[in-house]
Amino acid sequence: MSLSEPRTLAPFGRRMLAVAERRELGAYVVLAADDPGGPIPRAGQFYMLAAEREWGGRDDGRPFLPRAFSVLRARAAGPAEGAAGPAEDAAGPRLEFMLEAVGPGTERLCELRPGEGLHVTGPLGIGFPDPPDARRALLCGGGVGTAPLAIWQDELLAGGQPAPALLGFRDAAHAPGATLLQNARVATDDGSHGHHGLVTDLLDAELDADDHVVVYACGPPPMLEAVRALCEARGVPSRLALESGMACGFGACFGCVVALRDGGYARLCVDGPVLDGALLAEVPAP
Amino acid sequence: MSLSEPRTLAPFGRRMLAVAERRELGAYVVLAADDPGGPIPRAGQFYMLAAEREWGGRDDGRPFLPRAFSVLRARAAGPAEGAAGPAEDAAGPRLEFMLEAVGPGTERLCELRPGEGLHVTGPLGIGFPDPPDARRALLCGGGVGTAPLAIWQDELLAGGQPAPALLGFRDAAHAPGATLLQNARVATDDGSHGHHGLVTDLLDAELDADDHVVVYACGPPPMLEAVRALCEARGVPSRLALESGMACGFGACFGCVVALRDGGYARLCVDGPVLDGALLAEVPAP
Amino acid sequence: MTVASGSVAFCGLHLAHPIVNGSGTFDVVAARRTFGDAVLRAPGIDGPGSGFPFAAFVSKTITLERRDGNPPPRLYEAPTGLINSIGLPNKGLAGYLAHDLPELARLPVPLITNVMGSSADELCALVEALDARDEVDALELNVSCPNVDTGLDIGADPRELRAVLRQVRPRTAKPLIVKLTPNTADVAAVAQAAQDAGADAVALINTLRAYAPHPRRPGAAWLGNATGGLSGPAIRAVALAQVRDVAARVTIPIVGMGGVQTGRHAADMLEVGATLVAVGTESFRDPAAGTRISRELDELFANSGQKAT
Amino acid sequence: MTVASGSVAFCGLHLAHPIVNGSGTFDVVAARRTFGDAVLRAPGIDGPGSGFPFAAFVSKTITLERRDGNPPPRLYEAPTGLINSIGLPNKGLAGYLAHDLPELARLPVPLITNVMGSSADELCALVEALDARDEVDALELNVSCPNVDTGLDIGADPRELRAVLRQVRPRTAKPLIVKLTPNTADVAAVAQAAQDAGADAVALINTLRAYAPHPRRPGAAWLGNATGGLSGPAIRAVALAQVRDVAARVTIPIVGMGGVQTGRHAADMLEVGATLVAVGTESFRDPAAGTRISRELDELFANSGQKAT
Ligand SMILES: Cc1cc2nc3c(=O)[nH]c(=O)nc-3n(C[C@H](O)[C@H](O)[C@H](O)COP(=O)(O)OP(=O)(O)OC[C@H]3O[C@@H](n4cnc5c(N)ncnc54)[C@H](O)[C@@H]3O)c2cc1C
Ligand SMILES: Cc1cc2nc3c(=O)[nH]c(=O)nc-3n(C[C@H](O)[C@H](O)[C@H](O)COP(=O)(O)OP(=O)(O)OC[C@H]3O[C@@H](n4cnc5c(N)ncnc54)[C@H](O)[C@@H]3O)c2cc1C
Ligand SMILES: Cc1cc2nc3c(=O)[nH]c(=O)nc-3n(C[C@H](O)[C@H](O)[C@H](O)COP(=O)(O)O)c2cc1C
Ligand SMILES: Cc1cc2nc3c(=O)[nH]c(=O)nc-3n(C[C@H](O)[C@H](O)[C@H](O)COP(=O)(O)O)c2cc1C
Ligand code: FES
Ligand code: FES
Repeated sequence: MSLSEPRTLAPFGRRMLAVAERRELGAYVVLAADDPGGPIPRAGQFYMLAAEREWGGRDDGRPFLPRAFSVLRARAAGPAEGAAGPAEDAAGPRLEFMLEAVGPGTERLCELRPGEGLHVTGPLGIGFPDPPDARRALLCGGGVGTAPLAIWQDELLAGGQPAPALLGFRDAAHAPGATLLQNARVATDDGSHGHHGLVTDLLDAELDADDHVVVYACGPPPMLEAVRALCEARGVPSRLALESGMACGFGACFGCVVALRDGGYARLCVDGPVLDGALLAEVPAP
Repeated sequence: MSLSEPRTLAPFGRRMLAVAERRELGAYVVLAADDPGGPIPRAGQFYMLAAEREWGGRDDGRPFLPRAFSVLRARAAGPAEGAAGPAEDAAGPRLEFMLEAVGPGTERLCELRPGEGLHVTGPLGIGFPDPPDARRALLCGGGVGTAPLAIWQDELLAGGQPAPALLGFRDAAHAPGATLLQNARVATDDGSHGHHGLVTDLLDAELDADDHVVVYACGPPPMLEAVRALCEARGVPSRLALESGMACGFGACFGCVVALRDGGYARLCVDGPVLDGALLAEVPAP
Repeated sequence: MTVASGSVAFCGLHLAHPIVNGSGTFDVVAARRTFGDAVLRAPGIDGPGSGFPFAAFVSKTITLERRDGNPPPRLYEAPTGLINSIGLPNKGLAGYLAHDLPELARLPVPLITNVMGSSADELCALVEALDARDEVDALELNVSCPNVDTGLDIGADPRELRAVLRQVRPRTAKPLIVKLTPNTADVAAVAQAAQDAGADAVALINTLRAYAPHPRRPGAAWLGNATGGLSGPAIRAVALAQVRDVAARVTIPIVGMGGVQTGRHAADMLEVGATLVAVGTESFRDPAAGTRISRELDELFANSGQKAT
Repeated sequence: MTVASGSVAFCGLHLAHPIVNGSGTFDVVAARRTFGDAVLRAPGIDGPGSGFPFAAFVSKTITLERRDGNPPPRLYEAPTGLINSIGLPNKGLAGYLAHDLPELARLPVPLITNVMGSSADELCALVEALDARDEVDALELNVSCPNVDTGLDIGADPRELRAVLRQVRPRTAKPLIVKLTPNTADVAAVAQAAQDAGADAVALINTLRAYAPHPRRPGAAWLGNATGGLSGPAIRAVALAQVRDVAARVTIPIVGMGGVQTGRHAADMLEVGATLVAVGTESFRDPAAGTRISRELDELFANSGQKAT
């Protein structure tokens, strides 16, 4: 266990939280839950979530396993708010997640209403490491990949580091996801909002202007692969928050692996989800 | 297929209805759904019901199979109400069911709200036959066994036959079930309502007064067995609406059998659920 | 692998679509009592979606002697599945010939009669008697049964099955389907033995051996017969693996089944190598499931056809 | 059958309760990276429900040589179950001894090391090396593997297993558990062979062979390795039947597993004849499931005890 890993340890076992808030953001749902006594996660870490009730019984009896979600934000909140001392730790954070309904698990979670029970395990995995070599952070994301970049931008800005963001979305219905970050430049596939085209077009231009950066990226695999390849071609370091199908989220099942450039596999849930792009020969297509 | 069987044929396949009404009756739930174009069931017939959504995903992933429910009432209703001619058939009946939540299937059905989808197959099985030998009908039921007796009393009364009813319930929370019938005499296990004791005490007294009757009974197995034995001892014919675990409700699975006095088994869903008590050596305990 | 929709040739029979029933999961006589004659009519004659739901009808298992079946309870609801211990109740060969066959002859689709015997002799007697009947279009041998002569499950061991089939096969010229048991180490080897011994097709999977604890009495069995067989969605992935293994080994057609609930599931079964797909437990949830599934399958092929062109 | 709660004697080991993990479903090193040292502490030391969730730890399967495992995707969600094709990734015997064993030695519970080999020689080498290590309290042989010498699955056939065990058994005085494969015709016969050849216990069931179709590409397999193994609630009834069959045949203790999610399920497993109950897939849904299940089991026994008096 490296001490310098951006990883907050999780309480052992899953715990039950109550949904505190649900709001829609274009096509996305933002779900918030207070985590009394829970630790403050690092940007890029994730939680395994499952609804307390009706987790199962949809198409093919699914969902059965919990689902992985990057933390979107974790703010001090709850009863102890405003109390003296280390209030955040005493009260625990209000956790926020950004969801897109793509299957039985996310559909069920997107239906949750305030007060309903949410099983939570986390924070899990390793988050975004600090920029190396005094490089400037450049955030690049797409779709629900926006979530980990939002909390990371908060942290960078709080640390006095600029953190411009480039975000890609499918269309105008999804573009409101960009409001989760400050000063994001947006690209949409259909041109309905911002640049008409891929977010990597924006990244390419940005790197032309200044390539003493480290790119923090999260998004759909084809986007991540484009970012990885672009960064590699330009000798720019990249830190990619990857996704894969997960059963456990804590290294137990060996299911969430991604192939490494030098052979073998890494478990994204314990060795990631954030990986140095240089470790990969490619970001695998889903 | 005997023409004299009290059986209405079912449309082939399951159909989707919408819940029209849900009301609570003490500890019971009465669910109503309009069945456009559906046939008028006979008293004692049943339907297989399943919720359109969230059928599954509770304890052990259940429910999976549909559940059997006696029809409580089937009244002409819906858009064509008041229209000339055979309005009932054209519009189809409003079906009512009386439910008690005892497990995952009934719990889910009891949660249904107006407008939600209900899968329905039926009417199924053979209902109550007319009284033999000019005998007087005497209805005897308990718990959700009240349901088929309610529609049967309607029919008997409409045919000018008296149909006194004796009903047993656990306690005062369940006793409101008695309001589904006219002039029912009630017994409760805890004495909170009506006679303190078993409904068969009432039946015994009733048979003392006049035993030129046929007893129509439906209720929990121990009650049905007591009724069967009492009637047998007194030489009174009984018609028992039995229950058993069912998978299909239309004779396909051979799962719902009850042992016959003369050997072999009868499938309750096609040869019952109403059986002549004389066919049984006993009503099996659940 | 490309699979085709529409009418299907199977062992010389011409079926309107690839969906049949699993043995023991649809009773034509009881369905007629419940739903009337509509259920016996040719598909589509009374309008779209009407009529008999399967392209062929597979009878429940018939034995030489009459059987009452197992004591109840016979059913247990498992996670996304059903455990049954029905115990093959049937009127026996004589009863079947006298009472069921005349009713079944009215079906608008071919009739496949499923039989089981506990020895080669018993099976020969059953097969010969049914071979003599024109109403029967094909025979299916349920070999999930111990051989009283050897003590081994006939369908669990390739040698055992080959030996039995060598005797039974010559007794009929009708298509002979062997319904395999999934409770075996190497189902493909058993299927290969069936093919070697002259089977025209294999059908799989039958139910997985399963136990249901009593929900209220700790330590007691729920089913009257203690153990039973698991069917339904819970076993679908196991069925797909076994059909796939068998398809890689034999050239005779396969009737694939186990947990099929939708056209997509049926397509999956065809794609791993089945020629026909049987629907069992899903018919309990929806009596006309066969009709729905064959329609969904058509729609899938229509859509993929459009995509391909 | 009456079953007792509280501490359990198993092959000479004294366990605090009957709940252990299924091999390959809990990684102590990764859990410590995720949850910190709390996970390694003795149960209850940091308060009720705290600490290591199992009464003994079963390692994932170790092979002689290092294995990377199968190409992804390795997971597929089935109806109330999970299909995995992990492919037994592990550092190999040398890596296990050098890197994992020191970490595992810190566990507050006995350590059972699970090994697999594709020949009797390989198994002998593994068993001898582990026999020499004090940190290892017992050995578990995963016999769901083809024998390269004979081509037969070691665990699928009683003769095959007996022959292999006769060679392996003498190499260690530590308790030897044989983890059986469920993909066989007569698991009780295989268990009997294990007992005859000197096994101290048997563990079952391993996953059921299963296939997962690709959700978007018709005809393609989803899993990188095409087929995998089904675990979770979907297989619980099959597991109960097999444990019950084995318990009727052997006298050595049984580690029962397959779809256990609650104390009630664990009690069912004990009631059909298991001495220990292993939890696998449920730990993925709740990392501390073992703790919860053993607590629920305690409560069940407490309640039934009260009822009985
Ligand atoms: C570290 C991490 C962080 C993530 N963060 C976010 C986030 O912040 N917001 C967000 O919305 N999502 C996030 N995701 C993705 C999210 O976990 C998935 O969208 C979710 O698991 C999908 O579940 P589902 O049941 O809705 O869809 P599924 O039906 O599970 O479909 C999702 C994908 O899984 C595959 N699939 C389909 N059927 C099966 C099956 N039966 N078994 C296995 N795979 C199947 C297909 O590729 C499909 O496209 C994250 C994932 C990871 C690993
Ligand atoms: C012809 C007929 C008419 C009926 N009419 C009515 C009616 O009008 N109103 C009404 O409320 N009910 C009626 N019932 C009963 C109703 O069908 C059952 O209460 C319902 O099926 C229970 O389902 P559940 O999921 O709620 O409970 P379950 O959990 O299925 O429990 C019901 C009973 O089934 C058994 N059981 C428990 N677990 C299992 C399992 N895994 N598999 C199989 N069996 C199990 C137990 O004996 C338990 O007590 C009728 C039944 C029949 C056959
Ligand atoms: C209630 C029931 C009865 C069955 N009876 C028979 C039978 O008599 N003969 C037979 O070969 N298979 C029988 N089967 C097995 C089915 O034909 C089929 O192989 C199995 O159920 C798997 O398909 P499914 O998951 O679609 O149900 C029966 C299955 C069930 C559920
Ligand atoms: C992801 C995964 C990995 C597994 N790895 C192993 C293994 O390495 N060795 C082994 O003997 N069993 C392995 N198993 C089987 C389990 O130990 C257990 O026998 C099986 O999963 C049934 O239990 P369950 O339903 O509680 O998961 C694995 C199971 C899963 C789900
Ligand atoms: S999700 Fe199980 S090891 Fe990563
Ligand atoms: S419920 Fe299936 S035969 Fe009666």
